[in-house]
Amino acid sequence: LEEALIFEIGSHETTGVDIAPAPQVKSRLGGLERRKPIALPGLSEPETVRHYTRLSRQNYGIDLGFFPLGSCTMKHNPRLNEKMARLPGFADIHPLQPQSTVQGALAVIHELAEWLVTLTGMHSVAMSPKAGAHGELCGLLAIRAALEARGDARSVVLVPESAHGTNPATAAFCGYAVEDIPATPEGRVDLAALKARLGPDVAAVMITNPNTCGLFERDLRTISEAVHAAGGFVYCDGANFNAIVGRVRPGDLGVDAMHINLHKTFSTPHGGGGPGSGPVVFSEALSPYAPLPFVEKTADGHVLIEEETAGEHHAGSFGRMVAFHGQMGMFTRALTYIMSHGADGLRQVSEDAVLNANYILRSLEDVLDAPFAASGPCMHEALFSDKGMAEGFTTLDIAKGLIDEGFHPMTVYFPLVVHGAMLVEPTETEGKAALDQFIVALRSVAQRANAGDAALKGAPYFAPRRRLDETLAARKPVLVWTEPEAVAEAAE
Amino acid sequence: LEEALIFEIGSHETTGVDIAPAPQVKSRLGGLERRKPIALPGLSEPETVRHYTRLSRQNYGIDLGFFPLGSCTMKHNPRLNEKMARLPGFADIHPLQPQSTVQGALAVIHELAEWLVTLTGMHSVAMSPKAGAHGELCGLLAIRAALEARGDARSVVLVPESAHGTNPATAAFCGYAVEDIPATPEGRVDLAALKARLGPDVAAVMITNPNTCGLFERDLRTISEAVHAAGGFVYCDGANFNAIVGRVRPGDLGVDAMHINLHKTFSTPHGGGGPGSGPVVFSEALSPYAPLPFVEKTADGHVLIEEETAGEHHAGSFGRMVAFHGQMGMFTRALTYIMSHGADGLRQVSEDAVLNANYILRSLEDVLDAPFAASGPCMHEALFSDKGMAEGFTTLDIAKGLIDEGFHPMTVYFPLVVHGAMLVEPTETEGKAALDQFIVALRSVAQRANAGDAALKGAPYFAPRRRLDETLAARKPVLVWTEPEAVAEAAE
Amino acid sequence: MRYLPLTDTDRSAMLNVIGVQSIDDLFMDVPVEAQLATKIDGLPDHASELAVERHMGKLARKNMVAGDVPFFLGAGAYRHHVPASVDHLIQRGEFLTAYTPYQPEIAQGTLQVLFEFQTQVARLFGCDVANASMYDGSTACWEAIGMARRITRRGKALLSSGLHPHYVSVARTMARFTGDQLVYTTPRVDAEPDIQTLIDAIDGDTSCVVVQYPDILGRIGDLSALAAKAHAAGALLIAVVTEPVALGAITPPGDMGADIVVGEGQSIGVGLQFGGPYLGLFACKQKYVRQMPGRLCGETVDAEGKRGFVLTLSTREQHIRREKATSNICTNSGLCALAFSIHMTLLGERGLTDLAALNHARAVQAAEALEAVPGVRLLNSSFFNEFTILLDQDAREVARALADRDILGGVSLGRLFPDAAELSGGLVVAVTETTTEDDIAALCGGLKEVLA
Amino acid sequence: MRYLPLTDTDRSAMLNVIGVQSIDDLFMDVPVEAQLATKIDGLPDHASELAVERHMGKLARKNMVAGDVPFFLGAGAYRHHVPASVDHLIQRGEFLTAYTPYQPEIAQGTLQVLFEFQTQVARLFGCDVANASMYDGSTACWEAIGMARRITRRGKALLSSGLHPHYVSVARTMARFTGDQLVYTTPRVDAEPDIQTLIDAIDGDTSCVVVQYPDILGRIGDLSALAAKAHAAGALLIAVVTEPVALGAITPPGDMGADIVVGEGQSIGVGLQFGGPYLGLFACKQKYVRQMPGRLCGETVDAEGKRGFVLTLSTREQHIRREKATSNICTNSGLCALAFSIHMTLLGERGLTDLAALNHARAVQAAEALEAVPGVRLLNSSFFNEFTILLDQDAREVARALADRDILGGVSLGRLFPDAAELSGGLVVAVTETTTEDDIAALCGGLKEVLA
Repeated sequence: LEEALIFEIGSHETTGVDIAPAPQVKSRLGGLERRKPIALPGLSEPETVRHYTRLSRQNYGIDLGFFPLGSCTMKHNPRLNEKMARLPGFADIHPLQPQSTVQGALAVIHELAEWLVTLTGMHSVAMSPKAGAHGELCGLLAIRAALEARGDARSVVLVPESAHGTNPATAAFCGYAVEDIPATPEGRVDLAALKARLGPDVAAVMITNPNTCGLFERDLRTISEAVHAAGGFVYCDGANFNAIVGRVRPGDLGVDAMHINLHKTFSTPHGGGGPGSGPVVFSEALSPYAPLPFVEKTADGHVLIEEETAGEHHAGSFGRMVAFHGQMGMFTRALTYIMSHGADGLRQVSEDAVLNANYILRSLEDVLDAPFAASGPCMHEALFSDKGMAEGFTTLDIAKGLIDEGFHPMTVYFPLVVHGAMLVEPTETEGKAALDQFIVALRSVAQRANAGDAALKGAPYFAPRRRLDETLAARKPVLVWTEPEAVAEAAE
Repeated sequence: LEEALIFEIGSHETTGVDIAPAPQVKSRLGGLERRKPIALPGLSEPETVRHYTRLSRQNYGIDLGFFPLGSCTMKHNPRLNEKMARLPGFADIHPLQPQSTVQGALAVIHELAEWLVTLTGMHSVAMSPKAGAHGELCGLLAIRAALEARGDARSVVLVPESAHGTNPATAAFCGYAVEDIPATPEGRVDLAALKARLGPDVAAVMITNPNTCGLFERDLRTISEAVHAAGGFVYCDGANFNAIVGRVRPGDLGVDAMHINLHKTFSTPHGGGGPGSGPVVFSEALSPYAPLPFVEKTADGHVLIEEETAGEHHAGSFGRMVAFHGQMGMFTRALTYIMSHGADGLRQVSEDAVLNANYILRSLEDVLDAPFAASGPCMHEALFSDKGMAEGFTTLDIAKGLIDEGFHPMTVYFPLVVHGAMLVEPTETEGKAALDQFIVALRSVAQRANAGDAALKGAPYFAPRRRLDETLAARKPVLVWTEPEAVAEAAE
Repeated sequence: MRYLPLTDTDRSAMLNVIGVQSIDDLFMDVPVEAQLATKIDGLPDHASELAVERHMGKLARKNMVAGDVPFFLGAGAYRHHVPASVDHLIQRGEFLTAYTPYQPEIAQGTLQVLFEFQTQVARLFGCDVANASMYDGSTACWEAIGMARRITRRGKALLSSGLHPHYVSVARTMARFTGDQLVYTTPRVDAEPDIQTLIDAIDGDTSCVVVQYPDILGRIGDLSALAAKAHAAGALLIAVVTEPVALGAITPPGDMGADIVVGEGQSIGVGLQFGGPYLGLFACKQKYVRQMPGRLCGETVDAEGKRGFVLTLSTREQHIRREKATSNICTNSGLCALAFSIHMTLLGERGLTDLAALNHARAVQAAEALEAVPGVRLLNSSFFNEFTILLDQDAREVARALADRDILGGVSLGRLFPDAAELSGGLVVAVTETTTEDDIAALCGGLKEVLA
Repeated sequence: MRYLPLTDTDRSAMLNVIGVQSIDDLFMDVPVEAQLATKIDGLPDHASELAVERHMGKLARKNMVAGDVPFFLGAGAYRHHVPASVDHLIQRGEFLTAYTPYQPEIAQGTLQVLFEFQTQVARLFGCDVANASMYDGSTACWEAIGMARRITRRGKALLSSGLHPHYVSVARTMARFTGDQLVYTTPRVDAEPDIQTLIDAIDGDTSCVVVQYPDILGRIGDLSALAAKAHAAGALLIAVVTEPVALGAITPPGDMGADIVVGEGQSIGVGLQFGGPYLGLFACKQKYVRQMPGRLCGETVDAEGKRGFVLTLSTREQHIRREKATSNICTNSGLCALAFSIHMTLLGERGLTDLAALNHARAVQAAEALEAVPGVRLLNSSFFNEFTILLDQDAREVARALADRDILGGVSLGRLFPDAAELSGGLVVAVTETTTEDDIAALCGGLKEVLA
């Protein structure tokens, strides 16, 4: 299972492409011709295919097995989506082509926008944010723009403890002071504490719903009303939209802005860490401040509204967030996915996702502590803690033990409100047989942790690597490969 | 690494496809409506993708590592070939479309045919045979048709010991008596024995060149002349064309017919056992008897010559071998491959293939017996025998030991002329680094076999399965899955 | 050269190890007069990916793509929608770039798929066992005739007039050399298949009766009586299925007594591909398994007792028996079998049933619409997703005239049976789930124009 | 529903285990007034693969495909040939369907690729270190400005007039909220980039100078003097590369003293895709690594001492530091980084050099041909594969008129700088290895017609 680095096996004379010979011309490079080698190794095509095929086999993906990473929504990625995104009519068009030549692409953006607005019961959507956190930023910027437009310089954003970690980072990035709101013992926002804190300095409340404890924020409507009454806005982190799509519309709960992770609810592949896509739906109040560009449908066809074409009725827009129009490749995949499910299928999605999570919660609460098990049904994810494990055993041991059982571990140590948290999100694309296998495996690992089985501390044993030393990596960061001779020389 | 069977995990109510509802019509099935269930299990799409992805990981392919299966020519399969074969203009056309609507497809067949004819120095080519053995059949049928046309009913085909196993089967299938011709101690056809056997009853000689010992048949021209003088034809098994492509033209050696395995020399993927493709090139003498259909280029475009269009000048054709026009998908891949290499690249192919094989031969002859090492350089494959292994150790142990070293074994127990044969064919798409790794591994395994390391008898240890009981499988064949209850009942 | 990893440095080092001066020394066994001193004349040099793509793309665009036009061609090859996941999975390098599973310990992926495939095919055809696939339907059909000869030790095969004429041609080509006697005539213009004619023709010399179901004109007939008569005479019934989707709707041949059922599997998972590679299906009764040609995968256990799969009964095959093999077939259609099996797994019982129902319903709609076109008569009394219409003029011309209007309207019987003038007005029209109502309307409209 | 494995039987059994009557009971925490009793109105139900493909295919065909026409668009996104193996490999399920490598023991594939990617990017840019990618070039550019602010503790950034105007817009959007001061004007009609102007503008408040190389008009200038002046003033030099292929031919910014080099990696491996997903590249000097935003992969060892890779320095990131994070970025462009890295591995030093040489040569050919067209002037004194031509009329109209003739002739400066009337005659023309001589001839011919 060792695979050498390309720098160790490639050579500067080898190439895996054939380039037609360049015609002879007089160089016009302004005297800046490159004078030193770049030191980029090349591999022939057979060696390249083998290198990456072998590397891929050191990875775990949803295609290989259950991947219950809570809050990350690892669901099946249909290959139809990949196929559609690769149609030359979508994959081989330039973002700056004349609009008359990209009417189909603009239609995709518009159709997807319509679905998202309808599914969320909101007023409009900004399609360009590149990921969930980028969408949060988009929402906060719109809120700040709206407040500025009414001359109301507020300075504080309230974030509950159970919010996603990106929320406070985003608020701070937008120049707001961030204040925490505590959670109730049952794992929801403390309504009273929130109401008490509201005031003329509060720009917005950022709420994750369903929250990171896997619970629906029952009081969201009440919260929204209170925030609005206090002159603020409600931002909803939509990362967990998968739990409610087709059954609940955030617009009905008073939300002003919410990002939608297309790579979660709408199944665009995560790809080992991206690309994501985070469109943001807006209430009527925030819509005028949405970023450029966006697509409008007119009698003459679809129009891309950007700097050149925005005109006066979009004067409130807070500007541009990305160079072009957002993650077109993800829009194509998401629209394909949404059409494949339809209104009936999307409702079934949230029902099955919630059913699967509750099945796991109830099947394991006898061996794992479930801190909010008494708070009612969970939504799409089941939360456990490390309470009850033998001395010296931690959530990390459970995770590594699951690897040896052939599963990807759940999300660990998140949310922070629960000690040694384990957040299991099965999604709707797992069948009962897969869940049952996982339950048996996790039960076994949990029992070993509770009983103090020392062997568990050494897990994983059957992975491409044993436990990796993350401290060493951070203390002496080695971020690029260096020739061993160069390393040796440097050491002398 | 256990993966259940679809029959164990699927259900008859589950499906991984959505079919639009059928309009209501009056059935016209003639009263033959199906009345019993078929008992076909279905899986949802996520489960299907996972089942086959997991199964794939129990396979070894050229993408994963060195695959030195002698005579099978496991070389790199470029993905460009796959992409071209999937262009809708090739993948989504029907074999019976009007010829005016498939001019591009006919041009592919014609262009590939031109390349094959030029590369072999022959007169024409029959494209339709579906695989190498099918090509042999095609060649023999043409020979028989040619002999019949001149009223010359010959009854014997001579096959050297070093020929492919399919050769005698093919000749017998065509109604010929098969007679062996012995090999010389240096591993080539015994010219004297062959000449002695020639006579008016000999229809053809089937020669594999380079032969299955990896040696070039030096006397092939002399043989051809003798066979022709005796009124027979020379069939050359072209499975090993990879060794000489671009450097030697079989037409210059007097060959009358030769099949070309597109899945070997021209890199169409083997796919776990097919599909292959075995076009047959013919000398001028045999060309009139080539099978239908074929493509001709005229001033008005490309014409498909088949039953409807053959006319008189193809009256000699021995008929049709397959329902349609052959392996179009493989033609597209092979033409893509051939154009990518060009005349210069194809010559380099055979040079590198032969260089790689000789490098392996000379790097291992000290630990493995190489029976024909003294016969001069090998061509594209290096042959070893089991001589020198410790008591009780066999070629099979070497093969299984190599699996544990991370390599696919070479071809074993073939050719039959060498005891415990091991035939290593590296092909030109392996780099020196890969060869060196293999040499180290095979050296180590060979040394263990020579020293009698008992552990080797148990190999493989690190494969998805330990050694499988092939005798049991043949004695009590279980060829389909049966419900365990049904099995239990049957046992009562 | 992008596919060749050796550098000139490598080559020199390796020649050194071998102990020769140059590459030419390694070709010393080739007679000088047969050695080409330089690359072959008249052929272009290597081309970039981009250049090759351009060339192939240009050729591809010269073809009329089935999916781009109203499309009604069948006659042995059918256009069905193949789920995207099928093509994704068969391109996994571990499947695509593996060889025949000679080393089963590292080929369980391919082997388990073949075992599942064999079971699916056997069940679909109503048979006990199936093999791991053959080249295509036509060669499978011929192999079945040869198998019947070996079993019955008789040499006369009755071929239904409804058998695909190309399958007949293939059998004729082979029979010319094996000495089998084939009894065959071209089909009559009749609403029903020729079952009674075949029953009447069976005699004590008959090795087998070969009947296509549905037949080349789309007609469906009950095979039970034919099977009974064949068995009574000591002959076998071979059924040929060129459209396996039909078996989602109609009774499989095995259930009606067929001894061997062969077919073309292209409809499920494989696609049109201008005729190949396709997928020969081959199933039979348990008692004939040792006479079955082609590769077989069987279940066994490994040294630790775990279930596993291997190629088995290879003593029937040519690489062991050489000239005594049951056939000379060495390759199967492994990757096409994989595609078939994946698609069939996705479909399952429910999907196949729904798919067949949709095919039939659309075909009925098309037949009704076409019957309403002046000058068009429907031949069939029964059909699944394909039927024959009769026109008052040569259907070859009509098909070409429709193609000029960008409609691929069907396969003319004149193309299939060039020597049977009485069939020249026939057009075989296939309709699948990919056919839309607009397509049907376009065909009707086109025919009205052409026939006017 | 093809993506949902649960059967109704499963659902009942699971509700039983949970101990509730129905699915509705699991949604009891949702306020009744927010619960939808039925599926959402006004939306279609689920569709078959075939139906979805038809719909998407119809939309796709409404776009003019770059590869189908003479194509000369660049301005931040370039059309290059991507080898087929790249797309094959990124679709391996183990890469495509993995998450961020939080469990490194079973994510070494992704992690080793990121380590290799970081090294490739750092070398290409002439920097010490690089991160594991960002959203795209424009966001990477803004992140670099923020990083310079953190390092220098100054808030004034000088943006070159040659910086892509969309990158400027993104920075302006963000700066409005962070309070950074951005100094920027639209470019002048000048054959040379604005390096001297920038040198003159640097003062003691300057945090950084941001310069694009080659710039939005295709011009190339030596950055050494600019770097020296910036460093002397305690400011950083940030270079932005939107066409990384250029660095196969010209000196990388890091070698000329740039402290941070960011870029758009789309040219290598990713493709046009109507603007996204793209790939932000980010590299810098070793001494600034702990201020670098985004994910980083680092080398370490496992419990047995074997080399392995992990995400590292995550203490800079938002999920640890929450409001004190270096940026709010959570996702990278992992799959695009993989595509970039594979393509770069295929190219290697030799392939990239050859590719750059071909791009430049074709561009010179095109420039020479265009200069010969009446009414066309070439702005640039230097360029790599993109240059600006000046016309006597509004280039927006010209671009549209060319598109009506199925020629995508370039990006008009009017579209990029709608408020700068003096630029309206400019057309940015990009030429790559995919451009043929016929394409160049077609553009010249089209321009002659349009300008006539």
